[in-house]
Amino acid sequence: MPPLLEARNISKAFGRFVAVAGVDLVIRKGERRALIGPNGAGKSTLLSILGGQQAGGAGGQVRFDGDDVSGLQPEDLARRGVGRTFQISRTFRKMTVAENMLASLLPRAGLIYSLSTQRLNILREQADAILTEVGLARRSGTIVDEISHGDRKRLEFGMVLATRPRLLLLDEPAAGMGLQERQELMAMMLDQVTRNGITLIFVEHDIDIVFRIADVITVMARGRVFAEGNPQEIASNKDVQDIYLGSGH
Amino acid sequence: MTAHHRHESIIWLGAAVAAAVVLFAFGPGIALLGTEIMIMALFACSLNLIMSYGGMVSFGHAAYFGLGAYGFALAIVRFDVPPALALACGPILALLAALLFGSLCVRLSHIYFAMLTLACAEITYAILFQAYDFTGGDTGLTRFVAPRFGLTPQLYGLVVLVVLLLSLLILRRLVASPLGLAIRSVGEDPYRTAALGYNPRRVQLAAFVVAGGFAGLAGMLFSVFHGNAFPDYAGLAFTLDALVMVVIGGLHSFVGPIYGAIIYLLMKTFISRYVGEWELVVGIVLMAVVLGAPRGLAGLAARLGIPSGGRKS
Amino acid sequence: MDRFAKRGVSAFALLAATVIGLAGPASAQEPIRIGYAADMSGACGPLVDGATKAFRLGVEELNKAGGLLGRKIEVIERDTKTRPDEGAKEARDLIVNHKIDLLTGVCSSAVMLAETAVSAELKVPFYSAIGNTQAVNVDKFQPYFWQTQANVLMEASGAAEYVAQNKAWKKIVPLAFDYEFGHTSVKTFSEHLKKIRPDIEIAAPIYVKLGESNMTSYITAVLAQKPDAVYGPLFGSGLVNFVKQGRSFGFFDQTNLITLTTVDFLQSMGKEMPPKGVVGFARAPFTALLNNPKAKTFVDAYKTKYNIEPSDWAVLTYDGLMFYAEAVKKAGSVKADDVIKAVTSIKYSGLRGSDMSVRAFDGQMNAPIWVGAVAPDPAYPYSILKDVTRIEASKTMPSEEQVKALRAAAK
Amino acid sequence: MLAVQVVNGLMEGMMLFLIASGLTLIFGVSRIINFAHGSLYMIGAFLTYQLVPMLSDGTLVGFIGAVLLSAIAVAALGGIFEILVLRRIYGSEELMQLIITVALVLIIRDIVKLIWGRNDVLVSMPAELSGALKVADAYFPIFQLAIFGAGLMVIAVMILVIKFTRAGILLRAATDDRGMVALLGINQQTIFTSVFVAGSFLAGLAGGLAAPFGNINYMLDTTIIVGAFIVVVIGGLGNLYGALAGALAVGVLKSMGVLYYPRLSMVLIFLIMAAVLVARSLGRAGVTR
Repeated sequence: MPPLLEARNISKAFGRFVAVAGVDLVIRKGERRALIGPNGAGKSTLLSILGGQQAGGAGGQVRFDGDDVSGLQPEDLARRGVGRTFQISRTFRKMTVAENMLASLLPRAGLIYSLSTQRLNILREQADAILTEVGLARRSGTIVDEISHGDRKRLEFGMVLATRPRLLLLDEPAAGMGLQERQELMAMMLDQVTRNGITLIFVEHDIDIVFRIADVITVMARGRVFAEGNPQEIASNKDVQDIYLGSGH
Repeated sequence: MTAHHRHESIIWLGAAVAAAVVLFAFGPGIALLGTEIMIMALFACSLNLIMSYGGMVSFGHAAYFGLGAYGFALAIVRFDVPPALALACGPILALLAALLFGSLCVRLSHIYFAMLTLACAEITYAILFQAYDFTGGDTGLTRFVAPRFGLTPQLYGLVVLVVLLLSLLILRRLVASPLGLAIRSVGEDPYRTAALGYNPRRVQLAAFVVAGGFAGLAGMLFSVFHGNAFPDYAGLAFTLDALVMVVIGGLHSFVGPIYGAIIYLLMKTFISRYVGEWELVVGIVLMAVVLGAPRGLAGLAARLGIPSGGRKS
Repeated sequence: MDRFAKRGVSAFALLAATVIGLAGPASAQEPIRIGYAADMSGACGPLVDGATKAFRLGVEELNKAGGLLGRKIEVIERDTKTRPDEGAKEARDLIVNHKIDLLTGVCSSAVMLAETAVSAELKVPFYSAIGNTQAVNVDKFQPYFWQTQANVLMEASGAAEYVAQNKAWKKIVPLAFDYEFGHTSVKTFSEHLKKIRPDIEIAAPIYVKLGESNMTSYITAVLAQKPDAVYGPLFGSGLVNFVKQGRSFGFFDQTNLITLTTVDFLQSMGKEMPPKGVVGFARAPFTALLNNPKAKTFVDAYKTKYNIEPSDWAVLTYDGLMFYAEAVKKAGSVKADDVIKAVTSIKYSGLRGSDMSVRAFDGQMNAPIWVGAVAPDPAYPYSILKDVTRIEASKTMPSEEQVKALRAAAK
Repeated sequence: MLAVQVVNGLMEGMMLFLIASGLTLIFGVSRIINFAHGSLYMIGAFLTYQLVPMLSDGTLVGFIGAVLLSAIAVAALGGIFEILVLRRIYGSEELMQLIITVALVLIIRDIVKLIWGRNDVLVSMPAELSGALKVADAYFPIFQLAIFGAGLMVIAVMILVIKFTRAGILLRAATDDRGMVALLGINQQTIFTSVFVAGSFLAGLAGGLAAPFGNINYMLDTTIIVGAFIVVVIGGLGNLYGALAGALAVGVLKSMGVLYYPRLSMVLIFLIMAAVLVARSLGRAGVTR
């Protein structure tokens, strides 16, 4: 079976600063891949290249599900099934939680340019269903600005779920939360990923989470792949311990 | 229909009846002023669609107002189109121009977007100003049609009121529709919408074109109102007027621009009659609004419990 | 607040009148109402300033002398903000709400055209004393309109008459603001000059962006053509910039500028005016009028009241008002049709001389213009027009046939 | 002929840059789009008009003294405005900041009208700077050359400040990343105020320096602000060198345009800006936020 995602020799520079320098990344269907590494290692930039947000000016080739998708816009990638969340969660903060969900459902329903309020109402059921899945049903009428940080993370995850992604790029899904909340959130996310058969690439600093969830871990440093392997291999890698695991935490 | 909707409909109906009463009860002078306010309110509402919902601040919205006026006037003067048909030419011309300029502008954002809309408007203005043989140049087009088609001020006011209400109805439905939701989403975070599978530029363009069309409708009504067309109608002064109305009335509110149009035009009209320094007064009011009531009059009204058709739908 | 109350009352009164359907003739005690809708703020603001002062002075004098036809004159001032829509709006409001008998005050061509359309629609007399587009006489003429100063056609022809007399000048470059006034002025000047001096070379005109404040690239472009004179119908701020910046390029040592030099401009320039090289044409320079006792009286009164000599705009405005007063006296009424009939039949002696009259077919008064060299004068802290030639309207006014031809061409 | 126009265009460009420099500086740091920059420029011109006769009319010393005093006064005004008004709205929407500076434009214009009237006023050219250098047939006005020199001096001073002083380092930090300044433990508020004062100083300086070159009236604000904005946008908001390049390019293109197609000058500057913006948008993929 061909890999779902095959990225070759990916590079990206901002002025003189090289953020990503010739990274290869091959992801099997159904895999859960973690990207770890110190700050400035190029993890988020790599996610943004894969998600299309930083595709402009990036070098290398990306194949998704067999097609060359290098340089495609985020919306094209999203339509092909690449969904992502951001380090600082991006939601529509002046709208209600339910509206956020509805807005996320529009592209798949083909209703972005529709004027029919009725058809929007039909989507409400779906929106409610996803909100229940991500544990936000009781928040549905609240303006996003007024919900908690953790709830916003849940919402953003739900919004991406609404696009029915095949590949999910999560950028620090559990950052900035207390231990219990973090565990609950990750359990919920993992459950959804498993049930929907979604392939996962995630950036995370919490090593416990990384080792619990990931099938394969890619360690990045200074824009390059430093090491790659299953959790046991990475855990026993002396260099990784020295450079990242030792100093980072 | 929910209770909230019914409540809102009653308020709209009440406001419409009140407007009609004002038009007819106080003589032609008030009817004329009222009509101007309604036309400018429509213009400001069209700007509000892209500003409050689409997240785009335009410095060139008057281009479409001006083209609405010229589309109508030129159809009659240069192409001998029957007036009834010419009425449609204004908004259509504005719509087409918005499509053309908009497709360039939505590629940019923030101040760069604003400056490109300004450039497009100034180019429009210059063409209207310089092409004497076709547009009449800076001295404009006058006396090609009887002002208000000869209707009494009251009657024409009523016509404008009906057009305004229909337009608001359409805009209200648009805002509540899937496209409206898309426009609001893109307005808040185009990045996010793109990652969800939207083409944010195309959504912005849709909003821009609709706004341009309604601005053109307002411009056409204005041209009929005065029976003339001048390049100034596409100039920066009109854009600034509309921006000020939206801000005074209240950003992020559906009806804000209407409040804004009423207050701003009453100020501009009456203060300038008694005080030479009317701009000073407008400046102070503007500053007070931004500092003291950043949600404008609609925000104040909402605090007092008057529904302002805010963003919840 | 009192005035607001009054407005409300008058609005109701108006409504009543409309309902009953008879807006009866004003009683003898009713004042004559004049709507003065002028470009007080915006681009024309500086020019209108002096005009408004003169207008107030004129009305004050008329009222002191008992008003007109035994009725006081009441002026309602409005600011058009130099915007045509505001002009139309204020004109309409003045007529509908305040039942004015006369509308005047405008300066900008665009605002004037907007106001004249309202005057035509609502049949209220309207005259222009300072703005001077010819369009109001030609294709946009309407029977309730007249203007009391030389229109742009006359002014440009007059300048051409003067230029033609200077046999030393062989090459002229026209330069004007890029709008209707500039284009018409250049076109008329060029055509008139070619007719009387076929030997003079007139270069392709250079048009300057309206409102441009940096004239340097235009100045160098003009100088590169080495003209004997530049015909530059600029005025106000634009002219100030041109002359100041031109001086630093040695413009006035190399060539001459023929331009509209109104007194307010000369006052602004003060000692900064080049001592030679400027030929000015003007619509009513008070310095050339002081032999006329009426003008002398006005200039003194104006100076006493405002502590400055009146600009051309002030003289024109005052003279325009007095002409109207004369017409009303002749008509014995302020009704539109009576006034118009009187306007087009009386001979008027005012600040600018005697035998002034308005033609019925285009509403144009046979106003002269004055042309002379601009030079310092010990009597004033600023330069004035010297060796002034008064160019009579008979030499510059287009004939009825010409006006008809222009009207046909404009269709 | 062509050479004369190019030189002339450069001179005009430098004047534009003088106006634009303060605008782009303020934007770079505070992200404030200051519409009132033209009004501050206008006040600088009027104050110079007021001060020149008090100091020494028609002399270079009097002129320079008046310009510097005016610039300082305008800087103080800018500081007061920043502290009393702008400070309250840094957090709010872009549009609100813009509108408040528009409000300031309206207020200043009418106050200027009340103080100095409606007619044009003039500042006499200092004797040392009047006249022109004659090269072959062409005149190069000394005043313009002096302004060009002043422009170069302003650039030099700005570069020195930015490169070598602590204030400059903070400024660069603030322009690149607002959070960084906070990290450095510097009061961001102080930086914003200082930058607004500096920008206002530049506006007042430009207004004063240009005063003898043309008319001064209450409409000067709008006359210059649009052009200044365009120059700043062409150069890239907040980019000082970009503004310089943009200003000189606009100056030269305009004086060239006068030679070949003067009627274009009404839209030329907008066409240049539109071309630059469209080109920029085409050169960049993806959503531009």
